Amino acid sequence: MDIISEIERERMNELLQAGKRIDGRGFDDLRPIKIVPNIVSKAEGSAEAWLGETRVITGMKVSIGQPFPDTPNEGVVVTSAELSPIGSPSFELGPPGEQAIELARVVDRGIRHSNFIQRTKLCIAEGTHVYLLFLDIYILADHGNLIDASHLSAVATLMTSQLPKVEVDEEGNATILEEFMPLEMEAPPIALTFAKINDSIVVDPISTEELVMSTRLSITIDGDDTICSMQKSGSGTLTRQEILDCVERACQIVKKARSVLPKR
Amino acid sequence: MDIISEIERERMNELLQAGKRIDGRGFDDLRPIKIVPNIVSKAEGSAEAWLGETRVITGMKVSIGQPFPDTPNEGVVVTSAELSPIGSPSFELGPPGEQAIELARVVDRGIRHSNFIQRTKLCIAEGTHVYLLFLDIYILADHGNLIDASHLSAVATLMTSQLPKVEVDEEGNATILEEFMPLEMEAPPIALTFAKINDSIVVDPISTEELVMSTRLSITIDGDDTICSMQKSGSGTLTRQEILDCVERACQIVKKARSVLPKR
Amino acid sequence: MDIISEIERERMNELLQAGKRIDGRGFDDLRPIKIVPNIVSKAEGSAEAWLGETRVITGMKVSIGQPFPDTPNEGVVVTSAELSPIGSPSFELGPPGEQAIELARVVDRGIRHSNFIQRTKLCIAEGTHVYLLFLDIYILADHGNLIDASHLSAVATLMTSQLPKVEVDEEGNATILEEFMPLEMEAPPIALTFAKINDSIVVDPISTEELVMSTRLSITIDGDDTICSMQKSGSGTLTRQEILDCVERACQIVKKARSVLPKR
Amino acid sequence: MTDSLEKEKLFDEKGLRLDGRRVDELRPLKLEIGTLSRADGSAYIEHGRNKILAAVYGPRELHPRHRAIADRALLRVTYRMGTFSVGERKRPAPSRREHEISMVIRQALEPMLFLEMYPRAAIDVFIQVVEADGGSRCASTTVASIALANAGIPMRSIVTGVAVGKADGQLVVDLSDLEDKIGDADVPVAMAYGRNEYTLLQMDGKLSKEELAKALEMVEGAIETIYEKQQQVLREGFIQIREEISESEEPSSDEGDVPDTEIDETDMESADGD
Amino acid sequence: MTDSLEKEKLFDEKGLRLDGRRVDELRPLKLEIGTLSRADGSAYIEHGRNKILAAVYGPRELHPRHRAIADRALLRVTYRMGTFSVGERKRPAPSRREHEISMVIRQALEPMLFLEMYPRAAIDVFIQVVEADGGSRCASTTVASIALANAGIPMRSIVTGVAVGKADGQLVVDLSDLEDKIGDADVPVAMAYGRNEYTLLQMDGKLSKEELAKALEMVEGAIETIYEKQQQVLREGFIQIREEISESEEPSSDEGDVPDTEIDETDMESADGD
Amino acid sequence: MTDSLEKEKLFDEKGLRLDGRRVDELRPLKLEIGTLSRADGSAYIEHGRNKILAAVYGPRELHPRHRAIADRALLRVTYRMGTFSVGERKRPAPSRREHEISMVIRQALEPMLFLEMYPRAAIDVFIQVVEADGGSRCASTTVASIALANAGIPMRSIVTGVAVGKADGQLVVDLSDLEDKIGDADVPVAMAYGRNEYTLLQMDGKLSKEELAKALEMVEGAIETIYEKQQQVLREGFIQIREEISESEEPSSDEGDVPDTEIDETDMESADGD
Repeated sequence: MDIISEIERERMNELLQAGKRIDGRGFDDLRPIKIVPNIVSKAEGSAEAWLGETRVITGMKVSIGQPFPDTPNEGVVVTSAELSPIGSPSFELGPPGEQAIELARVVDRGIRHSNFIQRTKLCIAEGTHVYLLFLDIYILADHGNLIDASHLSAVATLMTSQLPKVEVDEEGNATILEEFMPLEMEAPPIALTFAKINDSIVVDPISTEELVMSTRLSITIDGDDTICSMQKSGSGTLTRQEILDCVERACQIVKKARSVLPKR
Repeated sequence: MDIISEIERERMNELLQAGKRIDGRGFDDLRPIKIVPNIVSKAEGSAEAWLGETRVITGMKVSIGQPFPDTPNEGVVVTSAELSPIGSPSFELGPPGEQAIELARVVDRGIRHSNFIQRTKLCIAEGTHVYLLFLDIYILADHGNLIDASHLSAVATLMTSQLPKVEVDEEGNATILEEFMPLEMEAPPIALTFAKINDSIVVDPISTEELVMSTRLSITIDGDDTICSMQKSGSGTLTRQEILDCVERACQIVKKARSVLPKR
Repeated sequence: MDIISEIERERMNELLQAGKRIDGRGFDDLRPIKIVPNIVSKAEGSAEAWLGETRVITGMKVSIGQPFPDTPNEGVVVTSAELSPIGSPSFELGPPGEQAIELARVVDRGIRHSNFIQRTKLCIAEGTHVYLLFLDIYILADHGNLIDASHLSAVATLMTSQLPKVEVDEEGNATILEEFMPLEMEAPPIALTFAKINDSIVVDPISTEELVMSTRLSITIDGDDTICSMQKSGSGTLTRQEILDCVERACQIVKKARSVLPKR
Repeated sequence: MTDSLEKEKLFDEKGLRLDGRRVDELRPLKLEIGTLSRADGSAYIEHGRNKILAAVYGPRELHPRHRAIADRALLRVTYRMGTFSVGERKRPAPSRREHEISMVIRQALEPMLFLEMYPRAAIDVFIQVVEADGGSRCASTTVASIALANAGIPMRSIVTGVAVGKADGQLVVDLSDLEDKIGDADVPVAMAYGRNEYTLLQMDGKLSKEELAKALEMVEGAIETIYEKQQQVLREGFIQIREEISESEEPSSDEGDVPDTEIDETDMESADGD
Repeated sequence: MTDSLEKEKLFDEKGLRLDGRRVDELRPLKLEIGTLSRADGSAYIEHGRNKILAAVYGPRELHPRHRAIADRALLRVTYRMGTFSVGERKRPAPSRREHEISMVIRQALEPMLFLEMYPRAAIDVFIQVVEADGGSRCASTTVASIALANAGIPMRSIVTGVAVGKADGQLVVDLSDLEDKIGDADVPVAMAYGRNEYTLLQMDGKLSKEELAKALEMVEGAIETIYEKQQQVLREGFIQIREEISESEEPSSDEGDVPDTEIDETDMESADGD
Repeated sequence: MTDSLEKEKLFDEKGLRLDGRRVDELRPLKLEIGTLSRADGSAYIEHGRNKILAAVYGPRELHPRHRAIADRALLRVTYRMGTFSVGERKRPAPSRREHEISMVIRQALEPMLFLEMYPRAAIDVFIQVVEADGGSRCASTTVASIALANAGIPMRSIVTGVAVGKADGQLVVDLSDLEDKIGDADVPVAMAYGRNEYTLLQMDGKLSKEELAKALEMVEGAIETIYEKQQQVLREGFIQIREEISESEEPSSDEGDVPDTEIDETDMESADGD
């Protein structure tokens, strides 16, 4: 488990009261973002994302399957996250724990409720054949704010992915062809996570800030600047004003973030 | 774990030797039975059963599936029991333990070997489509004798359940209709559990009695007054005479119990 | 856990330096082999193998299934090993551990890469119906060298097994007939395991030798005297010369071993 | 929030919702405490068709010991859906969704507990959904909070949950199953009402920031209504218990009894917020 | 006991069962002790087509320690069926049926053990079904009991299991697979024969109380026969061990040796019942 | 090594392999140390299309404690393939193959470690395959070995892995995916090169003993080449670290820093073999 000394904690608080952060950033500054797409040639899509020193790889595998009975004309996207000791000494082997489950679900919902990927575009033959996309997120280095970094790498993976074309014959047999096509998509959603430390709220917290924050609020802003997902976590509280302030700030910050994403 | 003091144990023994029980009942008296059917509108059947303060909910979900190869014209009933901390501080989370497995299997066998439900009546199309009934038992309060209370709630669930009608077309595709029909059934079996405490044997033990009993004998009496299932448990022993006495007493007690069950 | 005293260890070393083993065998002597085939009438094949006091039972069950997509005309052989406390106080209940996994995989590979069973002979209808053979190995007594004993019992099981004949009709439905036929096969492979204790290398180690060996080398020799599988294990090392010496010795020892196997 | 279903109408010609409610109207709500006779504290909620039980144990010794925290209690929350609580049978093993909801409910309750009062102890909350309807995580938070009070666990404030959202273009509180399923947005919320603090906030769907501002304003009215019901049932439970005590000369010896007497006025005041 | 199969005839024209037995006749039975060379005690049974091994360890230190019981030993029984012991391959993971049978066998053996002699210890019984036939839980109890004796564990009495039941309208002892499957009732039983105590009793099917009374009378005859075989094999094993000891000047040092010498006459007498 | 595929040609008309290599030529190889910023030591390898990360922690306290060994450290190696590292998505739960490969890699590294220097401690090696190609267990051994060096763990020698085999009737080193799949034999090997000791040796396929002798001779040439690359990257890493230290007046306080300074010249010498 990571810990922080009382002295460091006090120093951080003093800095925050003076409007400064321990790593010199302003309250609304993101760490540098770097995206490296197509790193795994055996995956149908993959991307490495760096958010400062935090580093995440996502890979996507595609298969063909049946849709859920209540959404016969929609494909399925399954997102999971692996927090193995590769990424931090505090991660443990074994089935996904609470943190990995939340991480995957927040990324999944931020993408699902945006206009980014229409799941109806993942339908091959209504009721019988749809694309199943498996987005698997691996944390390579946790220096804080896994949600935003994972979201970035998942979005970049989808943006640079190639689906195999599929033919379904009259008898309902599907053949996966050697041809590929890109996924149809709109402008991607961006996730921005705020950390509340005492009364200060900063975006994109690093590990040291996460150790002292009471509450975290992740907001996903869609390509059309609406909100498409939120998640408060941590054992602190937020006032209505704090929530609305974060949303307002997120709408501003997102503009900068959007400029660094890969173009199709 | 529940425990009992030495003094309480002695008091109970004295009472038993005088033909009395700690809660004032006679050796062959059941606690009051209360059945509340149809408590879960999303289930195809459900019932809450009270046996004294012991309280159990059973719900039934129905699906359509293939029969087992060796019984092509029989539906399938799958019974399971959940002993979560909701029902007692001594229950633990996790996959079903020995007690939950035994409970589900005793209830299952008592129903299976009775004339109550003919599994052939759960066949839709021989060899291909049968009803699968999932009976799931949840213990809400364990004040002793979970077997009989669970059996009551499972039987009451089946008696008040509604199966969706199903149509199978020529190509073997099943359609679940919006129409419902009750299950065909005979008079229900009743489970009666006896506890042997020293040389006394009492029916329907409460928790305090279970703590001191050496042996438990559960007997399921079918609607035609034959025996359709028995289960001895606990680390004590029974003589042949004790077994036959319990059966005899069960045949008497069952008459009273039967009068409180819901009518179709 | 089995342990060995310092005195016993020294005595063994002195003996080895004098070219002798603790149980009187020469370095290249196998313990007596005994095979009892067809011990389980409900299995399609079974055999008990004794290697000295080490005792292993293998049973085979057969079912019909689909081939893997990349090998549409090959049947499937699945090998697993159960190391339960029946066979040794050091075995524990639970899912297969590292030792059981390695044991099953070494036996599996030794058979798979030999000419013994052509998996194409296990094909019933290309792409749709093949035989699935489940070889399950149970250790009844571990007195050392489980690999060779397990290999023997697996090979003997296959040699004495009977496959049910299967008919596939035009619509692709398979019917398992009451007729049986033996498996087609070539001369069986033999596994020989060497243990390195200090600088001595002996074949077919007993438990006491396994406790002090630094390295184990298992070599499977096919019916045509080629090598078809090797596995070094243990936390010691081998030189190139040691490896080639073991292979040379294995090619000699295998001749004796082959004479004790059951004939078809 | 699915893009494949044709949008059904969610309002009638009079502008009322399909179940006859106005946009800011709650579904029927029933609360009860002391429902589960073997737990240290318990409660039951019916909210719409949600039927949810909560049991509380503790503060008590924590097993396994190595998970104990030196300077405070460990709060554990387990949310489980009955296999028959939903349309298709749910598998008995907990799903990833149940794990996540357990976590958000824990974090919704935790800020209002004085965990530092019970170092190395455990407080366990078990939530069993008997029947599920829209907003089950909010209703679970509401019921868990009064089960904690029923167990005599001191709190800064009761926590109250309800959802707000958007359906057919209009903001609505307390979404029904259908409004949740084919609506435009769902915002589950829980608050320590008297303290104006949000302890649970999630959102799925699509809202502008102006809509979100209005939605939060609306939801606080609904929270107030539920909060008052919570207070009332706890007050009544408290009076009832005092009567039971004065009626009986000696406490019952049945091991199944709920130690309701541990709730004293101090706890109830603190439950009013400070 | 299934209602879908047409009732096949289970008796021939002479009134004998399909395998030629009379109604009160046992299937062929073979018992052996000391079968498994690595266990503290072991035994093997062939009863009909049942082929079952039992291994016993202990009394020994119990892991994990927190399960230890202050005033007696913990008896653990594990019943496992080989994957190839039945018609269709059984999955390797233990089924609910195997868990339940483990429990009833444990409770069948437990009353006859002096567990209070070994506080905090464990006695472990592992039962491996190599081939299964009707009545495998009874045969397992029979073989486990002599494996315990072979391990030198003192007992009040040997325990003996066999089934009784009803097939084609007639009461029969020691049901075959087919009689179990399409018969009318199956009553697996285990007894401490000399003490007239039942330690295992289950029943599935349909019997009147009069039939049950008669069935139990019948089964005790079968129990006696098997009990005598158990006694005999233990006696022979005991003699054989004594001979082995006098033959060899010093005990073997192989760690695989069974400590059979721990069975002394006292244990054997107590196994006769008291 | 499968018998169902028609043998494709694995050599072109010039006698070169399909990827243009000679029989004794390695695929492109790239090594890097200190790749993973949160681990005590780490490294990255690209070997053919293999892309593999290794992280090392320790020597550190071992949990659970009861697994600690009184007189030496416990080495634990975990080999995991990414779900997207292969053609068909791999399930996230570790397969039997991954368990076995974890074991053989552990046994390949263990002989070169001074585990007796750290009684009761743990040294943990985590290997993550990002993309898999032929010979991934060998490449994993190669990268894990330099990750151990990067963590400052003293070693008798660096360990180097590569496969040799037979394809289309010819012996070849460093098999590609296709040569592994449809070739005649695959012999994964790892060596402590300077010490002439094999620490990993497996073989699947068909070889005569003469072919095996020749294959081992060939593989040692390939091992030497890779070994020199390993030495080079560690030397360069070492120089780079020294420069970093002299540049900065005080060490960084970021908890993510790799304690590279623990690698001193002694360790590097011991890594040369003795």
